Amino acid sequence: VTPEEIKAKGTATIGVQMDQFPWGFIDQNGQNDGFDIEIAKLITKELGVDVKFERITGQNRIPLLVNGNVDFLVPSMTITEERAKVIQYVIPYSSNDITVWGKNDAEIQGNDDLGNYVIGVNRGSAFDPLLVKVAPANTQIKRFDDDATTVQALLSGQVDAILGSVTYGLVINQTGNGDTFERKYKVADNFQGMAVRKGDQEMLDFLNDFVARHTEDGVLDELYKKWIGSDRAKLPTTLPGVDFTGKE
Amino acid sequence: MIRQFGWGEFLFLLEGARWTVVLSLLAFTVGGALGLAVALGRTSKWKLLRMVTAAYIQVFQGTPLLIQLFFVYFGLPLLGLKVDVWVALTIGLSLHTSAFLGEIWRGSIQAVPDGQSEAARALGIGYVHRMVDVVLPQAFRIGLPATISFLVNLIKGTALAALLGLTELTRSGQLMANITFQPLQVYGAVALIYFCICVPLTYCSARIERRLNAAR
Amino acid sequence: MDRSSMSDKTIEMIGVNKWFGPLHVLKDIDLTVARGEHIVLCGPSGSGKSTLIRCINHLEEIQKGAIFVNGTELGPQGNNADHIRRDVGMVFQQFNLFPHLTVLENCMLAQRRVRKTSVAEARDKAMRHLERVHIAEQAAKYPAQLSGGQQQRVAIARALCMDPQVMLFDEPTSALDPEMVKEVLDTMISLADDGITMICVTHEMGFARAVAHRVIFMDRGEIIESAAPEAFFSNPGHERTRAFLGQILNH
Amino acid sequence: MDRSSMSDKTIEMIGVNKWFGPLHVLKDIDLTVARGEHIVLCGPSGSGKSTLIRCINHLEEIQKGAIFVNGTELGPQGNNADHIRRDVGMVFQQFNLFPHLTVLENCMLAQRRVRKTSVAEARDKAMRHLERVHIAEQAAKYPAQLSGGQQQRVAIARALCMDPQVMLFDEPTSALDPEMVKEVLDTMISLADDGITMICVTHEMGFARAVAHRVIFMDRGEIIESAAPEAFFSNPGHERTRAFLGQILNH
Amino acid sequence: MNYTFDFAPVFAAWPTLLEGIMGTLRMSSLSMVFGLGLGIIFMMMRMSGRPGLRTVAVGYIELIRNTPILVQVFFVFFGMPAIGIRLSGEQAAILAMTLNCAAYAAEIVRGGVQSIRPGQIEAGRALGMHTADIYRFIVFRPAIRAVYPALCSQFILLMLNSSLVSSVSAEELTYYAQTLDSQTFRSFEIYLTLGVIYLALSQVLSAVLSLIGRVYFSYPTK
Ligand SMILES: Nc1ncnc2c1ncn2[C@@H]1O[C@H](COP(=O)(O)OP(=O)(O)OP(=O)(O)O)[C@@H](O)[C@H]1O
Ligand SMILES: Nc1ncnc2c1ncn2[C@@H]1O[C@H](COP(=O)(O)OP(=O)(O)OP(=O)(O)O)[C@@H](O)[C@H]1O
Ligand SMILES: [Mg+2]
Ligand SMILES: [Mg+2]
Repeated sequence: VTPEEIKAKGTATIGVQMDQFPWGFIDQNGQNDGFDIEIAKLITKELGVDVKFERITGQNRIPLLVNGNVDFLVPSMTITEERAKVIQYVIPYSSNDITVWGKNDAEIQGNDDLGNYVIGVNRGSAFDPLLVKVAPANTQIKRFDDDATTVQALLSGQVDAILGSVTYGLVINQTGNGDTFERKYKVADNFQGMAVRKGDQEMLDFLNDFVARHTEDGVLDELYKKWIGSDRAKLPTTLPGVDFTGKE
Repeated sequence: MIRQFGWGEFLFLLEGARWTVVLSLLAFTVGGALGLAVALGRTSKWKLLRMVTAAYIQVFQGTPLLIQLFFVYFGLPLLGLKVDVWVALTIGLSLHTSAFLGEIWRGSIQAVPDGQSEAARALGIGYVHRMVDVVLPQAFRIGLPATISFLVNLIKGTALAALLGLTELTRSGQLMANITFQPLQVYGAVALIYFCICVPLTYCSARIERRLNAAR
Repeated sequence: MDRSSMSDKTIEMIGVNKWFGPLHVLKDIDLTVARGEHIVLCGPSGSGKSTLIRCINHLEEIQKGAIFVNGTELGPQGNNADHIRRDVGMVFQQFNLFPHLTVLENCMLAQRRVRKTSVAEARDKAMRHLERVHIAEQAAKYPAQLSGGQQQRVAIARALCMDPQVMLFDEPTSALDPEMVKEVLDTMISLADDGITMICVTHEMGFARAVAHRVIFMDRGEIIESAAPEAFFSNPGHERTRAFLGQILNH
Repeated sequence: MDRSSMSDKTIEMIGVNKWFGPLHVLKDIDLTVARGEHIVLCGPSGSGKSTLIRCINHLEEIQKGAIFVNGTELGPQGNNADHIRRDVGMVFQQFNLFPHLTVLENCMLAQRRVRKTSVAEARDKAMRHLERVHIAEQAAKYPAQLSGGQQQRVAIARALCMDPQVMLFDEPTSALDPEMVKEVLDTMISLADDGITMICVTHEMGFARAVAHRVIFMDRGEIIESAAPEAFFSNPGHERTRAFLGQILNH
Repeated sequence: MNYTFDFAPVFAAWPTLLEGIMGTLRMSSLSMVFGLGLGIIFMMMRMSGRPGLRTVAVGYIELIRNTPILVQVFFVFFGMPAIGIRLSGEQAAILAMTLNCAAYAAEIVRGGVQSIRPGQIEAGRALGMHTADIYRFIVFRPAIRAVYPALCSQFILLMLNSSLVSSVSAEELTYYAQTLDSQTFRSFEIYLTLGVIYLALSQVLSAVLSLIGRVYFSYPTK
């Protein structure tokens, strides 16, 4: 689709992930809320159309986009080279440091220590392939369906440590487990991007412009501070192996 | 900032349960009609029809519903057929349901003693009335317990609709678990709701079974 | 009935052969039944008696030969089967009443669905025939609530409701307790008095003596002997018939 | 056997009463059976014949009265039931062979599990009794592969393998085709010649005449008449007996 | 849609998929065996004369049959550590599937036992056999035979449902397939292959079960 087509329709169908607290979740009133949601609303406001949210999951978001069930994605989805072969990324709009969390007594200082422990990760997220890449080959990896079960696996002692979003810390603290578990180290930057179908050049240009403008005017920084509670890092506009221009 | 699992969260689950019920009814009505056709095909006197329906049952009973749904929703568009979520769910669940019900009902039709349909034939009653007035009413009673226990499984099976983005009961549970990070409480509540939806059915089935046994 | 008056053929079987897979169960059966004639068919288990009468209303297909009922030919693929079944009533060993319908509904179903009779008319006729078999007061009950003998009488009434010209009976009393046999036999005897054409598979030799015009003995798919009852019992023409009679009469 | 020699009591029923819920099916039954005596029990359907013999080996509980078998009392809660069942063999109308076991295994099972006999011994005895009922050549077959008459003979052999002193028969021939009745009756007659104690529910009056020392007629839970066969058939003492005999002998 | 199919990454991963197949077979066959055994125990409790036992059995059976297996797996995996029992994903999956299978098997087998004519039990009693022996030697084989088709389809359903235990990182077929999916994004190819494998597995399983049935439960009947 193009922005013009969306304007003609009067509604934009946007894929958002609702099981990613605090990026996207359902609030007390049953409404969609979170960082991604506000951004999606901002986009439709600029387009002058209504918004229709399609709740996506880690497993179906790419097929849903490729098949045209949604117009574009505003997911908390990590930009990876593999995914970039299938879908078209917009330049990064947020970041989420990939962090290892573990039991206090687990001696994990860096990637090489992972091999001595059982590590949990959210399957279908970008954390999974990253973990496979950085951890020693003999690492025992346990994969779970979503963030909640991954964190739960750590809390219930089924795994020694988990690799994932920096926001897991919010959860660990707020469930009263801050004393038993701790942040170990940062594994990597994690740049997140919206995505459109390959070939939707006008849509891509529009969104690239959107991200650039609101990085400029500080709107994105403000939202990030509001939801994630820390400052938004300075984000790159190019990444090796990923094309943001739609021209290649 | 993290929510606790409380009353509002429970209501959210109930909202998801609404879809579970709608989906089950949909699958059961459409799939049931199709299943009857499959059962009649399986018991027909034409060999070709029997073979086709047997193959149909094999395929749709032999693959997980998850994969069937995936194909209808994500696969058909590859053939240039874009399907709406509800159309896809109706097709996917109905194929699945009709294969299972077809097989259950085939068994019940065959469990009606041959003498019954012979007596009807000897009276000159044609196929349609023989089925409608003589065989099916009896087969229905025989197949009811199995049908209901399948229905219970179907209700639980509709959880897979989450794959197509529908927030039904199980998916609501996952969402809530990811907001409250209290999976055990959330899934306990989910189980409770399923239990409340399903238990009247199993209760009916037990009663019917008892009545049928007593009638013998 | 005077035998000379039975010139008119109701059933004619010519060179009928039937196989179940490799099993040859009817071998060149030739049989003519006159209007109003009563035939008793007997023979050892597995000799093909049931199969023979089931062929007459096409509950079984035949592979060779021809069957005519009232002058209409029954084709091998069952052409005319529906037509013929209207003229031929059948009563089974296991009664085969429809368990989910009341006695009255059992008797009305075929009238309504096949003859398209009105409800009132169908009910009238059903009640008439139920009275005839002395069971009208049970009309509202379900088959499972009746004794075997009563069920069999309902089965007879059900067949009669279609005004058949021929009645086929396949061991109608052999599933019954000894005491109930009599009430069913009495009903059948009263039918015989009406002059309806009957073919009855049975080992009730008293019944054969009382109503049969002819007794036919079958063995291994063949008709071995066919004679009037007096001759049949007193002086069977074949060794096998004699052996069989010895078995069933002597204990 | 000379009647005066049967002084020894094998079975004694004293004032036996039995109810099924509100239904009073056995009313003050007094019955003594001497060692070696053969009794035929008859009566209309539902009169309590089966129930009576089933009480003897405690397949049914009694609510009042006492039953002694070989001098051992069968308590109302089934005390001594296991002990008594070893002395009492039973043959059912529906044969009740175990369909998943061969004929030989059917005959060996109880020997192995109850008497803990060795395999070889159990097989020997089973084969002996199968020969006795003329069916040893079918030992490796399954029940479903046998005719009804053969199945019933196996059932008899199975019971005999436990060396019972008493045999109970509950309408052993009434589920059989007419032709097979004779082979089973012959087997039973040969048992009678052995001097085993027998109680047999049957309507085969020829059998009663041939082997019974006493024929007992029951109606509505009571013993109405008990007499030697000659007297029983030629000159029944009660109206009900006469009516019943008229029913079962006259068709 | 111009989607070009590319099965190369799927086929390249065949050792992983094979491992998944083995996992699926291992977990589901163990659960079938244990589930049937446990199911028979629950069935006997349910049919016993003691109201206490009956209530426990009915409660168990209804609880399991009316809640999703996914939730059951969750409780075993995440809930049991709270009482000090920590099972691996695979152990938890086997335990949950066994508990699940037992509830269904109990009901199915009960139908079989009830289909046995009382005359069979009476014949055993008349021969002086004890109740336990009567069940063991007379009732069970014909009872299971009577419901064997239903039991087999329950087993096949169990095998297909084992795809759900991937959510506690039990390493079966769907687990590996989804992992593969998140690495290659060849969803269609992966799901197509997965469908074919499950179809083949269910065919093989039903062939094996019917072979077992032919050996253990076949004797001529009329
Ligand atoms: N549907 C069938 N398929 C195969 N064989 C059959 C079928 N029906 C009957 N037969 C066989 O055909 C032969 C004749 O059977 P039929 O029932 O006509 O005998 P019958 O004389 O009526 O015996 P009975 O007195 O036992 O009823 C038997 O050997 C029987 O086993
Ligand atoms: N298990 C039972 N529960 C309730 N009533 C029963 C039961 N068994 C038998 N009866 C009733 O007890 C009465 C006597 O039955 P029984 O079987 O002893 O009669 P019978 O003389 O053997 O008859 P038949 O000749 O039909 O076998 C009948 O009225 C019967 O309906
Ligand atoms: Mg026959
Ligand atoms: Mg009886």
